[in-house]
Amino acid sequence: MTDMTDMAVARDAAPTSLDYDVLVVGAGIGGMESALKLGDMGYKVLLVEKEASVGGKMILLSKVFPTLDCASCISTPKMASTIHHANITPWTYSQVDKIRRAADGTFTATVTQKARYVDIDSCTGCQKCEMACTVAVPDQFNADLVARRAAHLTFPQAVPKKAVIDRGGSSPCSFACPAGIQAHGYVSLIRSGLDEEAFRLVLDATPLVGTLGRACYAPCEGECTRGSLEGTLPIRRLKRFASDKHDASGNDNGLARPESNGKRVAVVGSGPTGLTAAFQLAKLGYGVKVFEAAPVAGGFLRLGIPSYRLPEAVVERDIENVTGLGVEIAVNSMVSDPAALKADGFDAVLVATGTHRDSGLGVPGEDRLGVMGATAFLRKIKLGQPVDVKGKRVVVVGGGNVAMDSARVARRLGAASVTVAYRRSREEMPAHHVESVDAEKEGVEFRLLLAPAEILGNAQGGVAGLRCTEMRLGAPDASGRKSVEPVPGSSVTIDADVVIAAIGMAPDTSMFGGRVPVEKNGRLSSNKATCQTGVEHVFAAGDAVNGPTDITRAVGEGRKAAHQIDAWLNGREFDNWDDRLPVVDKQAVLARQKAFTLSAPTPDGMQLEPAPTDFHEIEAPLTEAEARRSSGRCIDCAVCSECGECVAACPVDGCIDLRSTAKTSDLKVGAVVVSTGFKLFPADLKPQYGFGKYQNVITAMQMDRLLAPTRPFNTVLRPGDGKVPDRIAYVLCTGSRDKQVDNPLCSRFCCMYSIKQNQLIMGALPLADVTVHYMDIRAPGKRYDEFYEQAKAMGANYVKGRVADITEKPDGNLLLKFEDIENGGAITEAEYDLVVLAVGVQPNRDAEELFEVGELQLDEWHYVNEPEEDMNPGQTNIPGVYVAGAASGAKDIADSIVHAGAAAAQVAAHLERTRPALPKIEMVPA
Amino acid sequence: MPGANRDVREVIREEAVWRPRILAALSSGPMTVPESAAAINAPVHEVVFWVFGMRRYGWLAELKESEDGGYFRYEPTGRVS
Amino acid sequence: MTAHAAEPGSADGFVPRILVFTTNTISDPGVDLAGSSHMHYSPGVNVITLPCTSGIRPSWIIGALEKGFDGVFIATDGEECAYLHDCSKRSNRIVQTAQTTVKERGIDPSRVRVAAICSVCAEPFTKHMTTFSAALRAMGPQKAG
Amino acid sequence: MSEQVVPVDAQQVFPREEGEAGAQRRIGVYVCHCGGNISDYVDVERVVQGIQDNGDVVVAKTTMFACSEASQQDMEADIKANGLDGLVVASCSPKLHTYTFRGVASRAGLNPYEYTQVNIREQCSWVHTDDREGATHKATALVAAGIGRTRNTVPLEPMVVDTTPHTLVIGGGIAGLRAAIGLADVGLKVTVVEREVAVGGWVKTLGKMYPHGKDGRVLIDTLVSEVKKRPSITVLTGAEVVGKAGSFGNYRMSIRVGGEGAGTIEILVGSVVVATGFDNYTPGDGEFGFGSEGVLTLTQFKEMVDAAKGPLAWKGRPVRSVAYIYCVGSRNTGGCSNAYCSRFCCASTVQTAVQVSGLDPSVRQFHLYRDMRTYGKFEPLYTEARDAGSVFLKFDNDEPPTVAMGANRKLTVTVRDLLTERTELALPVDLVVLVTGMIPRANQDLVDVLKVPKGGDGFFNEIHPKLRPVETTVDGVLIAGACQGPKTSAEAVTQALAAVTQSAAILKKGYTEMEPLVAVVDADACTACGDCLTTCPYEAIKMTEEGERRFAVIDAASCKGCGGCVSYCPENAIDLLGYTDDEISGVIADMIEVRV
Repeated sequence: MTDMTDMAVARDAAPTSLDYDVLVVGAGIGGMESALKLGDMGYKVLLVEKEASVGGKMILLSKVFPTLDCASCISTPKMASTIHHANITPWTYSQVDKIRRAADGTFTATVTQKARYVDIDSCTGCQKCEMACTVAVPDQFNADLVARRAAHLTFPQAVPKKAVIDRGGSSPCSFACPAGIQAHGYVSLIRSGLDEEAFRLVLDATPLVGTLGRACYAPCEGECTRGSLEGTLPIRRLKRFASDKHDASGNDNGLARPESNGKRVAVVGSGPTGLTAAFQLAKLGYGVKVFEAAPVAGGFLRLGIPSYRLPEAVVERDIENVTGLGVEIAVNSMVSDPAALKADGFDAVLVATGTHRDSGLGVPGEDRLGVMGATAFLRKIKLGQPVDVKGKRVVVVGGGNVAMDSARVARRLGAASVTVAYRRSREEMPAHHVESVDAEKEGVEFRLLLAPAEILGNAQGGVAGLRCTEMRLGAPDASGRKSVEPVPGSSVTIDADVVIAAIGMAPDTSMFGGRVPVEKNGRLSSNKATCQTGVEHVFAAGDAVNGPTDITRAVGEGRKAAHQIDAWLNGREFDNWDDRLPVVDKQAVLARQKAFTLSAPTPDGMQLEPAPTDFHEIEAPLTEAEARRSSGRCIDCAVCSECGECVAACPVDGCIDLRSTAKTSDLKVGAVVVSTGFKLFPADLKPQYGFGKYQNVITAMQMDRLLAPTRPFNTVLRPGDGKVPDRIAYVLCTGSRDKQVDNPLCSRFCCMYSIKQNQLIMGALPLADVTVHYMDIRAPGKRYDEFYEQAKAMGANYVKGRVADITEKPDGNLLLKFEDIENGGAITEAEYDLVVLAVGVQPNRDAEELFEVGELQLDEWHYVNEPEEDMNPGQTNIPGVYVAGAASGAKDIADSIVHAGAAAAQVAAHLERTRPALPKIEMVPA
Repeated sequence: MPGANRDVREVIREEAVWRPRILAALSSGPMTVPESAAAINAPVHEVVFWVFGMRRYGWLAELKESEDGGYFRYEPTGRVS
Repeated sequence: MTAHAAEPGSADGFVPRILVFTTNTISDPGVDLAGSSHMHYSPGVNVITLPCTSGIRPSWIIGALEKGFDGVFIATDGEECAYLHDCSKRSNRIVQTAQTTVKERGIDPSRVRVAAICSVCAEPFTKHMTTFSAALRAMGPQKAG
Repeated sequence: MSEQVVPVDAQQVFPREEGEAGAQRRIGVYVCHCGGNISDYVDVERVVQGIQDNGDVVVAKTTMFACSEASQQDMEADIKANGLDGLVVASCSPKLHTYTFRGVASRAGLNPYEYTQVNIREQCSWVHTDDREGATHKATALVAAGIGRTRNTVPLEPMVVDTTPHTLVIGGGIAGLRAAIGLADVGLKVTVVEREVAVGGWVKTLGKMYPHGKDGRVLIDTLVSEVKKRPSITVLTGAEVVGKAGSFGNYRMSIRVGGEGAGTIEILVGSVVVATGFDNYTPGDGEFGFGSEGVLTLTQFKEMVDAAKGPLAWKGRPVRSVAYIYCVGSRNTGGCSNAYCSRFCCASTVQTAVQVSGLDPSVRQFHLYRDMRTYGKFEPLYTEARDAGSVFLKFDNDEPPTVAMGANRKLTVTVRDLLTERTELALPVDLVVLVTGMIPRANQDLVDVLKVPKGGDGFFNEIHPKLRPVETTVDGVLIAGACQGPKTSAEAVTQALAAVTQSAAILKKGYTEMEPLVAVVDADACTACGDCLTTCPYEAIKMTEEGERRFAVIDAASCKGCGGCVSYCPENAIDLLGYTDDEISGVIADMIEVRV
């Protein structure tokens, strides 16, 4: 024994201010006991528990040996005392990241209180969120025997009885969406048949639900974790499904006109940015008027995207979501001085005029008849104005989406041929891959590595052809894109009657005449984060600021602009509108499952003809069955899908806040109790017993759950088919006393809990036969052996000898091959309905992670070492750090509690040695 | 019952997808788990997860005293969404 | 979270009033769990919570029946009682005393029942209430006074 | 009134002026919607209408969330503005918000025990979702009953008992010594009383101990030197506890100090740690050959092995073979009456066998056992013994081994081995070691003084192995070590430290606070019949005299507040505060008042 009077810390070095006298890590039965006793002594205790409830493993048990007390009845009063103790600060759903020992012998602990997304003060524990939640995951507190929801109460007797939402971060699909739409959310709603709710979830972000369901390039699908399996979910089409379903239902969109807040905002431009901003501002009560220079509202959606991809009616329907809130849209209304709108009563102005000016080719002959810009070309078609390409040879210059749209429109208009000339190779083409492939399927020809050099003319002043320079690929540039360089002296001519230049778009700011600041590149100048321009009430956003992007980005810009305008008008600081959680690690998501079942991806639904002649929509909607099946493939990457059903179901406003964040603090403590408990042996490490393979081979923890009154099934049923088992076998020492699995130790309590379960089963299922295959029955505690004799007297059958292996019969019954040592030792076979593996204990290696590598000494079996177990149980190698309960080795509940009591005595002695003057102990208030 | 075992997480996740089918099957009368599995043509051990997930969240309930050859029968409670 | 169909009320609208004694740490949480699991029993059931059912005065049971409760149910802690190892015995003694007295006063002693209800006994409690309620309905109202 | 009894101060319990008794109360009632969890199934407005004209109700409101900050502030303001003297909140289970609303009351200057929680969620709205009318009636009845109860509440204050920061440790074995050091280290004074002339107990007699190979004699020496370093520890050897008076927190213990001219001293302590240890089972004459030459108990054999410097010898003859017979005196083996398992002996025996093999690897060792209970981290010892050549044979308790002394003075052990097809084996051996277990120490005098209950096995009984593993039904009297049941030395030390913790938990602050919800005797009604005296396992009830009058009195500090005594009083003179006859009878009457 080391000298107990003089520890490494001298009395003089007594620390002055501690946040807590003791940090107790883990609120299982050991941690609670230590905390309670130290609290009773008057020490201030911080109790940190990683789960959302205190109680550890004991609260999950049915009854406890040898008294057959109800585990819940013994645990819950202790749990309540712990939570309400005046000297204990319980931090549930929190983790200790690191503990560092200071020179003065105190410790600094870094503790993270994880976000539970539920306000612990206002949650009433009513579980409405849980009932509403659309994500089902295995319930670890029911040993994976049944589902729970992402929003859930840890278990019925949780203390504190507060919900928690299981969130790993943002799902990759949702995180990928520049518009901030909860893709995972609507997918999980559709999976649950909540199609209208799915529509409304998207509508919460943008009015353009039907539009995005068709014309979005779906960055979500590019990030879908299923993409690395058999292929992405058709996330965009699921959105269209919800939108179509809504339209067909005749439901209103659920948005009531809000009460006016008395302020007005003008939006210049009715494209996706302007419409989304107008919609969001109108929902906040602003009076919004949208000014649109064109004769129709919708901007590029209405003037740029061909109808076979996005029918006009869909856009118009989406615009009704905006006008339905009272937003006025004035078409044919060019605004030349946005700032001046203030005089008309607008408190703020958003300029979102997009990019409607084509970039020129900059080659000779560009002014010939038959040469046109792509945007102008598409706009004419959309406005029903005549464009003469029928029977003509059309060359489209460029490789972007607009080029593809132009080429495919030209095909539909009856062009004799349509050729896309692009200066790089197919790989570099900026158009969405599907677009170029589909264009090709529709008979568009691609001529690659050709750069326009001159437009050749004919006698009538029209176009005769496009002369190009051949290009070759060079080294990749900084962005990784291969550079191109002309092949000197090369020249290729493509015959053409019409040349459409689709090489870029830029904002048209001519009408502002310099009254809105413009960057050198012609784009509007505004702060990228706040959207504010140099004129404080004028904001600018979208493609007019950023250059051409795509719809989702434009929608995101609209949301951002609305958020910041609202902030500015209310005198708030500008903040980041997008406060999504970090994206989850896809590899970690994939690693959660041992295997994935691959199912054929949903067909893309494209109905392409080699020579299309009209503008009917080319993509078929998902059928109901396809929608359910494909949404069912979602793997709930972030667990919570952010579908919002819990928020809607929660009776307390603001109680569920999906935007809350974790909080990390550094705390100074005088001593530490490590009560991190143990882990159960993973039964699949004994493959010969078939756990995980045979449904009716379960672990003893699962049996304890089946026996508990809060059980997952309506009684003890076998999980393979829900049958009441008649013949039940126990395999003791699963993972214990077994060098094969590197655990030579006895796990101490498996014999006893098995005997307990034997008795409970014989009580619950009077007809059932119970047979226990054992090595030695270890019942070495007070009243334990008597308990064993009692089980034998009740009729449980104990057979000495190892079980060699287990095989499954077609009816789910199991054949056990075992030694029957006491009857001659022959290998015998017996058939059972259900086999229970009495799994043993493994060390919880979390304990060592609390400290610097190697700092906390472990024993040879990786339990926390007690170097002086004989004289100083609970003491570790680090002065001031103590261990309580099964973290130092397998212990049953009674032994854990006594051990935790001993650890508390050690802690108190340490604190007394190192801190002579304790502060006055306050009276415990009633 | 023997056959490919899918990951528990995957099976449990699909509860919502199978729920309408199970409810439809039970609309013609209470069934045991194996009967439900046959009715919706799904593996019985997977149906166990869905039936008990649905029971937990109030879609289904067992008929009292309905144990028949070791199996209970389950019926819809009327929860619709 | 299982929904249980409530027993139908009898045609004459007689809903037996049952007084239940529970204990703070064991049987009352069990009764609460029936609620948070959304199980159903008769609204005639009213609960009074005590530290331990061995603290019940027989006069409370007798008084309740005489004043108009149709039945009294004592939900004891059974073996889990944290105060008294012989809690069950004591509670049973109280029940027997009460039963003897009510019998003398012409009240059916089976209007007093006792059972162990632990902190997770939501289902057993619900069953007890349902069967007790049915039994009391069959007996008819216990006339006040 | 005898001085050790701490009664609840009458002023504390009944502070209202005489004139006010039965006067109007001013009660505030809040009925919670719980955001629909209640109001969807209970018409909360009607509940309020139903009770607002109830005589003493001054404020009656519904609230969306009673537990919300805003609602709490509202209640506080109402209490102050209206001078409320009672608060009723009808919302969820009291398990969730009792502390919340007690806090509201306290902050507003209202005694927290004047607050009543009515559960209309878990026990009303949620179980009657199918019957709004019934649920509303019931909720009204429950709230009315809550008001009725509040009408009879009295302000209570937590009881404070000053405690003496001094612990008496009975027994100077390893548990008692370690407890003494632990107690001193947390700042308590300690007196150790040891019956023998020297401290150290059984461990002092042991050499190498499993599993760490520590020498028992060294452990005890270390502890003794640590004790000597601590001036706050007094050790009395050759002394015995002969009397106990007073109650928890303040016991007066009488100790007879030994030797010639023995006298009795008295010390005042706050708690007592009983660490009186165990005795070794002594086999009966002829039990497994006991009494024959060469048949030893494990204790005797262990002593011999510990002393050995080389190969073992018995009576001058080398020991070439040993048979160990396990469970002698335990698990009813061979017909002994002890049903329990002695826990320590399997590991101790295999460790001894390993020691023997270390002295002489060629010794043949046979272990005749029932179940090898080298639990937990002791399992490798068993493996080590087998690796060192020990042979294990399992016998059936129905057919225990027999030991016979042959004509050649040679011992033969006969056993039917279950591990080898029940073969009957006759093993000629030099020594037979009877692996004897622990038995409770005979100390009836002490038991009579302390009144600590014993279990069926004769060891002291804890109140509850999980909730209160070192406490006994005698408040402040704790148990540690093998007096509670067989255990290893390290386990005894662990339990000793747990007892230190429990002792410090009640003594360290110098006072202890208790819920005031305790039983009280109405002295005027008490006829001193004595029926209640035996009903309290905590011995809180005593008879006292005041002048001519005799009556029972309940020590508030010892009372656990269960009410177990209430029903035994033929005069109905005992009431449990918080659950008085007035309160509960009132509640019952009020409940029935509202017709369904």
